[in-house]
Amino acid sequence: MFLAQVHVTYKPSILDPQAVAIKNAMHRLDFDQVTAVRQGKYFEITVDAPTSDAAETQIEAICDQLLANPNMETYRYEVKELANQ
Amino acid sequence: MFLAQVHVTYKPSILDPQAVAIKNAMHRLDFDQVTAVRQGKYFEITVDAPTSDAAETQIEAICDQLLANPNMETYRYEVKELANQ
Amino acid sequence: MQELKTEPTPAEIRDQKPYEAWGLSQREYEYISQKLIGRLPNYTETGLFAVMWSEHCSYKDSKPILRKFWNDGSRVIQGPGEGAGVLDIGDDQAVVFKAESHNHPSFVEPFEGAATGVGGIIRDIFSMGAKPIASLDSLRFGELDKPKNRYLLTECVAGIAAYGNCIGIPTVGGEIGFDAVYDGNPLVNVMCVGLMDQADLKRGRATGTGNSIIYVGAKTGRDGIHGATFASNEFSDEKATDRSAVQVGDPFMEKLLTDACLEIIHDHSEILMGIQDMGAAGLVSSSAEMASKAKSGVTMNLDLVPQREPGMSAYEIMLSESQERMLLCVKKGEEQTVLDIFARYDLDAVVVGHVTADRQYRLYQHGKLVTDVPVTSLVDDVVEREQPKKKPARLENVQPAQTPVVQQPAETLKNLLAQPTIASKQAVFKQYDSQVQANTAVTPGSDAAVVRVRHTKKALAMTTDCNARYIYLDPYVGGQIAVSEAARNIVASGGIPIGITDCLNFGSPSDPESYWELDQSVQGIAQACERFDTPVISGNVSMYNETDGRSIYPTPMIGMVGLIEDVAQITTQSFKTAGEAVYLVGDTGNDFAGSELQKLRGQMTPIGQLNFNLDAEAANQRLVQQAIRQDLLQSAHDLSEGGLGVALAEALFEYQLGFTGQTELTNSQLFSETQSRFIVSVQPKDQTEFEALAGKQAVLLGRTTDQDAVQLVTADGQLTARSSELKATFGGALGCLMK
Amino acid sequence: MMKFAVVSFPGSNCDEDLYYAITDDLHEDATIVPHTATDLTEFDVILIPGGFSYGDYLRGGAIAKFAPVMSAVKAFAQAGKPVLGICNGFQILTEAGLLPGTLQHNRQMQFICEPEPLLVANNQTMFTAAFQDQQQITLPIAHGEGNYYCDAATLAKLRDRHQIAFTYQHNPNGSVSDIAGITNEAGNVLGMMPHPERAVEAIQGGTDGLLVFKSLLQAHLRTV
Ligand SMILES: Nc1ncnc2c1ncn2[C@@H]1O[C@H](COP(=O)(O)OP(=O)(O)O)[C@@H](O)[C@H]1O
Ligand SMILES: [Mg+2]
Repeated sequence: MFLAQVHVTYKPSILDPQAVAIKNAMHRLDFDQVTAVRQGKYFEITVDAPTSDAAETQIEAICDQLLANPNMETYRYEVKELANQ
Repeated sequence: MFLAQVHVTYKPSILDPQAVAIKNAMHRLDFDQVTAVRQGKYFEITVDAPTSDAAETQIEAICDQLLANPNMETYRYEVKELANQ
Repeated sequence: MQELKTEPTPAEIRDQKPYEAWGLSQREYEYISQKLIGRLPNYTETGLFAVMWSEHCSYKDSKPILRKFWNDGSRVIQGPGEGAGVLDIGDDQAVVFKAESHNHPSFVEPFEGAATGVGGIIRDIFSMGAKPIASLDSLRFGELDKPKNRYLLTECVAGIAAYGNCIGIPTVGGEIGFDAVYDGNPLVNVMCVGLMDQADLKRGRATGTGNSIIYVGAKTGRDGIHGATFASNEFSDEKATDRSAVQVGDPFMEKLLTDACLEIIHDHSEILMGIQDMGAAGLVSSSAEMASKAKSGVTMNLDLVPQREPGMSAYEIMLSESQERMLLCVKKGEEQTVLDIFARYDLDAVVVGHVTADRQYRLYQHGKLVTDVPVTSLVDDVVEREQPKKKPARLENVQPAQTPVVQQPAETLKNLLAQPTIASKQAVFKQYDSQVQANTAVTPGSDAAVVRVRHTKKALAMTTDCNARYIYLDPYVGGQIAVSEAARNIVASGGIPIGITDCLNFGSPSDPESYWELDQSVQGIAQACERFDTPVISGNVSMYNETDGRSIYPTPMIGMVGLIEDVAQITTQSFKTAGEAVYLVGDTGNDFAGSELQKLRGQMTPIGQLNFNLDAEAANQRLVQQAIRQDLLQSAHDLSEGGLGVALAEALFEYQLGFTGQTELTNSQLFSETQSRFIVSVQPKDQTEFEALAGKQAVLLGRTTDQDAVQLVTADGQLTARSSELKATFGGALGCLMK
Repeated sequence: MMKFAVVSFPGSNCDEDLYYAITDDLHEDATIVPHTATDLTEFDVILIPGGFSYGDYLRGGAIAKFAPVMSAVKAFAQAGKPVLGICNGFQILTEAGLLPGTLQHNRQMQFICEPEPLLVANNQTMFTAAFQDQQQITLPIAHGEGNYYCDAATLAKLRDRHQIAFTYQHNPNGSVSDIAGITNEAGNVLGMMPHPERAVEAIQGGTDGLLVFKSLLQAHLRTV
């Protein structure tokens, strides 16, 4: 059993309206020291794969096909083995 | 300058229809080995604070007041100092 | 009978009295043990009784009063008592509607609370066999100068939008009021309207011994356990931490559920014996009520119930308020047909039990019988309590309100137009998809919303109304006014009012003054309903709207539906062109009690005597109806908060018109809130005919122009303003305050 | 009769509206086709409706692009036959790679429902030929993720090849270059955020939308 922690974030060149809105909200709440906000999606995916490599292959494919939109997003992930329950 | 990496995720007992829909989509795509999906939000926040402690205090307050909904979500974060540009 | 080890035994329950914290009184517990089941209830049973005997499920405090409503009328196919009420609209079609409150959940978690409020009322509509065609939302918040209230408003609106937009039911109307009494106790009432062929009518009944009980929809989790008893208890800051998992709505799932259930109702009506949604107190209330209405019993195996979390106790499974779940009663042997349809929609559907003849309510878990009580003891034997009533002291020796002095009517008008209760709600309703289904003929912003009935000449007009400041001053007359105002909105839109639903938002029933207010307003509503031939066909009671001992203004929200026989008669509030003659229908007095002008002048708590005359109301409504039927009106707009000044301004905005005219009214009377009035506009060629029809009921005020100017000479002054400026004030105020 | 397919995904909610626009108002033939369909060759046009396919839970259209019917839609588009995606349909077409760019959250992070004044930026397509060039029209919008984004190179290409079909007169959502609707290079796939099917009868507040469907009909009549 493997656990993948996946982060999907906007490419730096993309203006993310959600991040802008969050930053503005922070400033309205007087958190003036915040200079930049980026936001993204985070996934924890449990995969029942025989090896870590097999799990990675799956996760890579899932990110490419589903989780990230290549027009504007990039992803990174880490896979770790779960202790047997 | 400090960078905070914040993860906001649902409490375990909360229904997460998004994660369910994503997991079902993975299964339809024949990624059958995926046994569980949890999803959450990820933020990278740059804070212009004098010390790491000061940055943490800000981030903690931002999470409490803005980023996480305490009824349904929990958060965790790490703060690290950014090399001077 | 066997209990799980961790649960207290019946004797321990008797001694430790956990049921008191769940809202079951000592007397009720004893009555149930001694008279109804003849033994001590176990842990699960005690939980079921506590929730089924709560006010929220049983209406034990409000029922004696609700009986005073008027539910007859020739169109009624189904009155109160089912998921929603049903009215005949001709052509073998029917309209179905109901309103529901989600006040407490929306305070705790505004986005999800409001969203699941929408989801819940939709299930009530399609469970009757109707396609949901429109929603309306009636909201109350504290004043927007407090950040918390801005947050609640923003999040509630976002939640309503998220759910309604996704599921594809247009949100076509509603209302929003602001007053400090709603601090810490916002009101979120949602109404849903459905359309059906009368042949498709379904009811929540578990009929026919041996027939199957099928559970369908979302899995059961530990969501909102004790939501029902929670909603029946006063809200205090302390309790805000004392809650179980928040209910989260899944509109995508509900869309599938709606479509699948309606497919079964249309195509397999003969095997579907009954259907009901799982609302408050989830599985127990739906199954017990279905059995009670069919005078049957029911047996269920809880191991078969789809569960989201491991290790749920019987008590948790039965009381869970997970959303998007339905319970069906299906003819024995025909289950597969139903299961196959749900499978096609990717929905969980499971036979969890069957109907029995002996009227017992039995639950099994892990092979053991965990509940075995008469159905009637859960549903029908709840002891009603008519609570003591007392007229509040503030209502003794009430004097007429003072007439405020208005020296600069244009200033006053601008200030009123900027009041959030009066200002345009566009910043809110723009977030709602009001046009999906492509039948919306009048979108939010006019008096009532209008949705046409496709493939017929008919349309349905709908509105929600309640001026709680009036109810506070006189619950009886205020109740009459709430119904009348709703009817006025329907009539101004070209419709005939045909029925109402309501949400009675009140304080604690054990407070004799609150209870008196409830009683009075119900009687006032009932009287007006009978007068307008608008039976009460459904509704909802929300009591205990108090925070730390302070209650809201009593707020009996009225949701009304009207029938427009021919879409050609649809009328909106806006003047259409320059040169129309504008008339005021109805007499104007000095009516400032509870008015927005009174509030603007610093009198935050309303004061003074209300005047109202149902006969005048009916006569003026008849006139407008008749004039619309004779095709004499270009526009019709009812007068409500802010009186003539505000209504006149509102009618100018859409087509950017000006106005010039003269009246015998005084400056202050421009803002008087005398009831039963309309402004209408008439083309010059129709003036003679209109005046002949109206006689003394209408007076000419002036004419629309194509100038950017409003000019109205009064008995003691003159109102002069630019219409564009008024429009900007009206249009922008709420958006600014929400930021 | 011209045959329109309206593809319905779980969560689509404008499928019936489109069906009625075609049958009641255009008076042509329409069929609602489930997401499981695999063969669409019998149809003359494919319409991909608005709504929230699969709840739009990851990104609008992200899950729908994998539905079985999408292979048939792609084949249909590759054959040069007309495909029109409206609102969520536009999102699905971009996710599926049939149209360039992406639809982001509206700039102000709110859903917007209102009648929107538009310009017909190109009336030389099979979806817009019934309009005048640069005609000002009004169509309802209703979306939370309608903020069209593409990079500069793509935008330059869209301009050069006249792929921009509709633009907003008062950009409501932050879209690049006020874009409200674009075609593919071949001109047989159109995606648009505004809802033409909600403006086909006077009682709905306008009839400008009907011209989109009339354009398709005219193009069809020329080919048969
Ligand atoms: N919460 C809301 N949701 C949708 N529409 C709303 C809401 N609040 C107000 N509206 C719309 O704004 C218009 C004016 O509302 P209101 O001032 O309450 O009208 P009236 O005084 O005629 O009852 C109506 O069309 C109403 O449906
Ligand atoms: Mg009105």
